[in-house]
Amino acid sequence: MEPITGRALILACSAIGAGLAMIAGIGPGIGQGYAAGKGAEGVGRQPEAQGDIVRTMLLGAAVAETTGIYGLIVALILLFANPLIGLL
Amino acid sequence: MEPITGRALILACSAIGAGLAMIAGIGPGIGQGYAAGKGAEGVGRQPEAQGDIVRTMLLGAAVAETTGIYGLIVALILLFANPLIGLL
Amino acid sequence: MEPITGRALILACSAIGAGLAMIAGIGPGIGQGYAAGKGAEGVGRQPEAQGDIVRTMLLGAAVAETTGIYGLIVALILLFANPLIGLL
Amino acid sequence: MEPITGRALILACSAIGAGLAMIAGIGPGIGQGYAAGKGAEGVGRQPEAQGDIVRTMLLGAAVAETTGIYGLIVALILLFANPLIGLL
Amino acid sequence: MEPITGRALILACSAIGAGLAMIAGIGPGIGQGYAAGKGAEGVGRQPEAQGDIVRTMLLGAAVAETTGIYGLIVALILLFANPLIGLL
Amino acid sequence: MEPITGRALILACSAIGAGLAMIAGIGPGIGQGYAAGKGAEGVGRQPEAQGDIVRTMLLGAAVAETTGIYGLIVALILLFANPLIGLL
Amino acid sequence: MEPITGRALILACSAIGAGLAMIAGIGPGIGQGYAAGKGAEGVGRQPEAQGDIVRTMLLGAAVAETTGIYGLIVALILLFANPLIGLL
Amino acid sequence: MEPITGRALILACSAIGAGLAMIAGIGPGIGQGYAAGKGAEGVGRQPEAQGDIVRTMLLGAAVAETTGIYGLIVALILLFANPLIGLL
Amino acid sequence: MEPITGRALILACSAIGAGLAMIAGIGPGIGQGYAAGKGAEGVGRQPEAQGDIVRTMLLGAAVAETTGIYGLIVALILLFANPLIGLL
Amino acid sequence: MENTNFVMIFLNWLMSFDRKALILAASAIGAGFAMIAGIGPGIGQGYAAGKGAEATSINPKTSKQAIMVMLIGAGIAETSGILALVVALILLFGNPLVGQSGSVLVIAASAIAAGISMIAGVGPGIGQGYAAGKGTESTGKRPKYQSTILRTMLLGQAVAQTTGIYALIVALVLMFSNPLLKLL
Ligand code: NA
Ligand code: NA
Ligand code: NA
Ligand code: NA
Ligand code: NA
Ligand code: NA
Ligand code: NA
Ligand code: NA
Ligand code: NA
Ligand code: NA
Repeated sequence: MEPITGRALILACSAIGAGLAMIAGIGPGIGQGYAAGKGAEGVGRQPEAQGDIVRTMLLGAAVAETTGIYGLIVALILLFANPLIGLL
Repeated sequence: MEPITGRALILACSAIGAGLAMIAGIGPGIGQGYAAGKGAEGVGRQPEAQGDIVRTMLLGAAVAETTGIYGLIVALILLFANPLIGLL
Repeated sequence: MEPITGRALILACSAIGAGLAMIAGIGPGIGQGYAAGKGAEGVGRQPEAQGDIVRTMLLGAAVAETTGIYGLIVALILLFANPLIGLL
Repeated sequence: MEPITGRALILACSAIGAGLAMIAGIGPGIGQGYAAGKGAEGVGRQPEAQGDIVRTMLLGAAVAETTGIYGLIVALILLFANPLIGLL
Repeated sequence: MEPITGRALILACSAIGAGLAMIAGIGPGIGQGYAAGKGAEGVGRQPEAQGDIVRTMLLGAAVAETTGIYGLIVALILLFANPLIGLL
Repeated sequence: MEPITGRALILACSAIGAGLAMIAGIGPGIGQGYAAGKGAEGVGRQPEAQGDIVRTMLLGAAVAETTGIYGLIVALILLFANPLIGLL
Repeated sequence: MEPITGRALILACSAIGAGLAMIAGIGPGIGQGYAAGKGAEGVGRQPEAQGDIVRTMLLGAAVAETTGIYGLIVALILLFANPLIGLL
Repeated sequence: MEPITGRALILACSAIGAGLAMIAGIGPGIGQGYAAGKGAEGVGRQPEAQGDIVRTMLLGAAVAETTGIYGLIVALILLFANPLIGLL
Repeated sequence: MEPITGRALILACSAIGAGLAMIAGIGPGIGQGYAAGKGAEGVGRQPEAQGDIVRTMLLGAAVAETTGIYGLIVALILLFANPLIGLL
Repeated sequence: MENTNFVMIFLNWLMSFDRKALILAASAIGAGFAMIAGIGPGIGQGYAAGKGAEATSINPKTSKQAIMVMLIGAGIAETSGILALVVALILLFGNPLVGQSGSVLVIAASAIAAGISMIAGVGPGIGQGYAAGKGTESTGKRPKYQSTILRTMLLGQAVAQTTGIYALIVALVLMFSNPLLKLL
C-alpha cells in the first residue's frame, strides 16, 4: 500500500497550478478578437490600406499573445519539467 | 480495502486542472464574437468589400483562437497523457 | 462499510472539473450576443444587405462557439468516458 | 451509523459541479442584453424595419443561448442522471 | 451524538452549489441594464416610437433573463427537491 | 462538549452558499448604473422628454434587478428557512 | 485539546460568507462610476440642464446601489445576528 | 503539535473573509476611473464648464465609492471588532 | 512510510501560487489587443503616419506588459528559486 | 465516529506540519493571489496605448503632447500592480508572519488573505488606465488645454485609487500588526 507522499502532493498541486496558469488565455483571446474586429472594420473602410491594417493588427496581436504564452510555458514546466520535485 | 494513493490524488487534481484550463475559452469567445459583430457591421456598410472584411475577420479570429487551443491541449494532456504520474 | 477509494476521489473531482469546464461558455455567450446586436443594428440600417449581414454574423458566431464546445467536450469526457480512472 | 462513502463524495461534488456549470449563464445574459439594447435602439431609429431587426436580434440571441444551455444540460446530468456513480 | 454522514455532506455541498448557481445572475443584470440604458436613450430621441422601443427592450430582456432563471431553478432543485440524496 | 455534526456542516456551508449567491448582485449594479448614465445623458439632451426617459430607465432597471433579488432570496432561504436540514 | 464544535465551524464559515457577499459591491461601483462619467459629460455639454442631469444620475445611482446594500445586509446578518447558530 | 481551538478557526476564517470583502474595491476603481476619463474629456471640450464637470464627476465618484467602503468596514469589523467570537 | 514534510507542503502550494500569479496575464492580453485594434484603425485612417502610430502602440503596449511580467517573475521565483524553503 | 469528522481530520493533518512550513506554504498562495491585481494595469494601460495610437493617427502634430499624457496616466495606473508585487515579494522574501507567535492557523490564513485583498487593485488599474486613455485622446484633440485635462485626469485617478489603498492597508495590517492574534 502506497500512501500519499510529499512528491505526490506536489505533483497533484502542479496539475491545479497548470490549469490556473492557462486562465491567462482569457486576455489575449478578448484583445486579439477586438483587434480582429477593428481590422475587419478598417479593411472595409479603406480597402486600399488593407496591407498596412492587417500588418498592424497582426503585430499588435503578436504583442498581445505574450502573456498567454507565459501561462502556457509555466503550465508546461509544471507538467513536463517540474522543478519543484527537484527541490524536495 | 484500497486507500487513496498518491497516484489517485494526482489524477483527481488533474480533473480539476483540466476544467480550470478550459476557462481560457472565455477569451476567444468574447473576442471572436466582437469580430463577428464588427464583420457583420462592415459587410452591411461596404457590401462590395465583403470578401476582404470576412477574410480579415477570420484571420484575426484564428489568431484569437490560440489561447483557447492552448487550454484545450493542456486539458487533454492532463486527461489522456498525464505526465505527472510518470514523475511520481 | 465501503470507504472513500482513490477511484471515488477521481470521479468526485471529475464532477467539479466538468462544472469548471462549462464556465468557458461565458465567452461565446457574450461574444455572440454582441454579434447579434451588431447584426440587428446593421439590418435596421441596410435592410437590402440583410442576407450578407446575417450570413457574416452567423459565420462569425460559429467561429466564436468553438471554445464553448471544447469546454462541453472536456466535461462530457470527464462524465461519460473518464480516462483518468483508466490511468489509476 | 453510516460513514461517508465514495458514492456520497461523488454526489456531493456533483452538487458543486452543477452549480459551477450554471455560471456559464453569465455570458448569454450579457450578450443577449446587449442585443436587446441594440434592437431597441434600431427599432427606435428605423421603425419600418422593426420586423427585420427583431428577427435578427432573436436569431442572434438564440445562437448566444447555446453555451448557457450546455451548462444547464451538464448540471441536469450531474443532478438527475449522474454517470459518475456508474463508473464507481 | 450524530456524526457527519454522507447524506449530510451532500446537503452541505448542495448549499454551496445553490449559491454558485445564482452567480449566473450577473449576466442578465448587466445585459438587461444595458438594454434599459439603450431604451431610455431611444425613447428620449424618438418619443413617438416609445411603444416599439419599450416592447423590443422588454422582449430582448425576457430572452436575456433565461440563464438567470436556469440558475435559480438549479438552486431551488438543490434546496427543495434534492435528487442527489435519492441517488445515495 | 458537542463535536461537529452533519447539521452543523450543512449550516456552515449554507453561510458560504448565502455569500456566494449575493455575488449575483454585481450584474444589476453594473447594468442599472449603465442605465443611470444613459438616462442622465438623455435628460441633458432632451429635457422635454425627461418623464419618458426616466420612466423607461426605471422600468428597464426593475427588469435588471430580478436576478439580484433571486440571489437575495436564495441567501435568505439558506439563512432563515434552511430546507436542507429538513432533508437530513 | 478542545475539539472544534459545530458552532465554531458555522461562525468560521459565516466570516467567509460575509466576505463573499461584499463582492457584490463590484457592480454598483462600476455602474455608478459610469453614471458619474456620463453625468460629468452631460453637464459639460448642457450646463443649463445640470439640475436635471444630476438628479437623474443620482436617482439611477440609488437604484444601482441596492444589490450592494443586499450584500452588506447579508454580511451584517451573518456577523451580528447569525440565524444559523439558532438552527443548530 | 499545536492544538486548534474553535476560536482560532473563526479568526483564521475571519482573515480570509476580510480579504474577500476587499475585492469589492474593484468596482469603484473601474467606475471612478471611467468618470475621471469622462471628466478629463469634458474639460478638454468645454473648459469654461470645468467647475461643473469636475463637481459632477466628484459627486458621482463619491456615490460610486460607497460599496468599496462597505467592504472595508466589513473587513475592519472582522479584524478589529470580531463579533463572531462573542457568539462562540 | 514517508510522511508529507513541511518542505513538500510549501512546494505544493508554490505550484498553486505560480498558477495564480499567471492569471495577471489576462490584463495585458486585453489591453494590448485593444491597442492593436486602435493601431490598425489608425493606420487605415492615416497610412502616411504608420510609423508614428505603430511606435505609439508599441510604446503603450510595452507599458501594459509589465504586470504580466511581474506575475511571470513571481511564478518563476516560486518554481526555480523558491525563497520559502530557505526560510524553513 | 472520529473517522467521519473530515473537518477535524483535515485540520489535524494541517497541524501535523511544522509551524513555519504551514505559514510559508500559505504565503506562496498569498503571493500568487496578490499578482492577480496585475489584470487591472494591463487592461487600463492597453486602453491608454490604443488611445495614444488613435491620437497619433488623428493629429500627428499633437502626438508628442498626447503621448506625454498617456505615459503619465499609464504610470499612475501601474500603482496597484506595483503594490501587489511589493506585497508578494514581502510574503516571499521578508515574510513578517513566519516569526509571529500565536495560532498558526490564523497566521497562515492571514498570509492568504493579504494576497486576496490585493486583488482589489484590478479596479484602480483599469479605471486609471481608462482615464489615461481619455486624457490622451482629449490632449490630442485640444492640446492647448493639456494642463486642464491633465489636472482633471490626475484628480480623477487619485479618487479611483482609494479602494486599492484600502486593500493595501488591510494587507499590511494582516502582515505586520495582525489584530486577530490579540483576539486569540
Ligand atoms: Na503581451
Ligand atoms: Na491568440
Ligand atoms: Na472560437
Ligand atoms: Na452560443
Ligand atoms: Na437567455
Ligand atoms: Na432580470
Ligand atoms: Na439595484
Ligand atoms: Na455606491
Ligand atoms: Na504595466
Ligand atoms: Na476610489
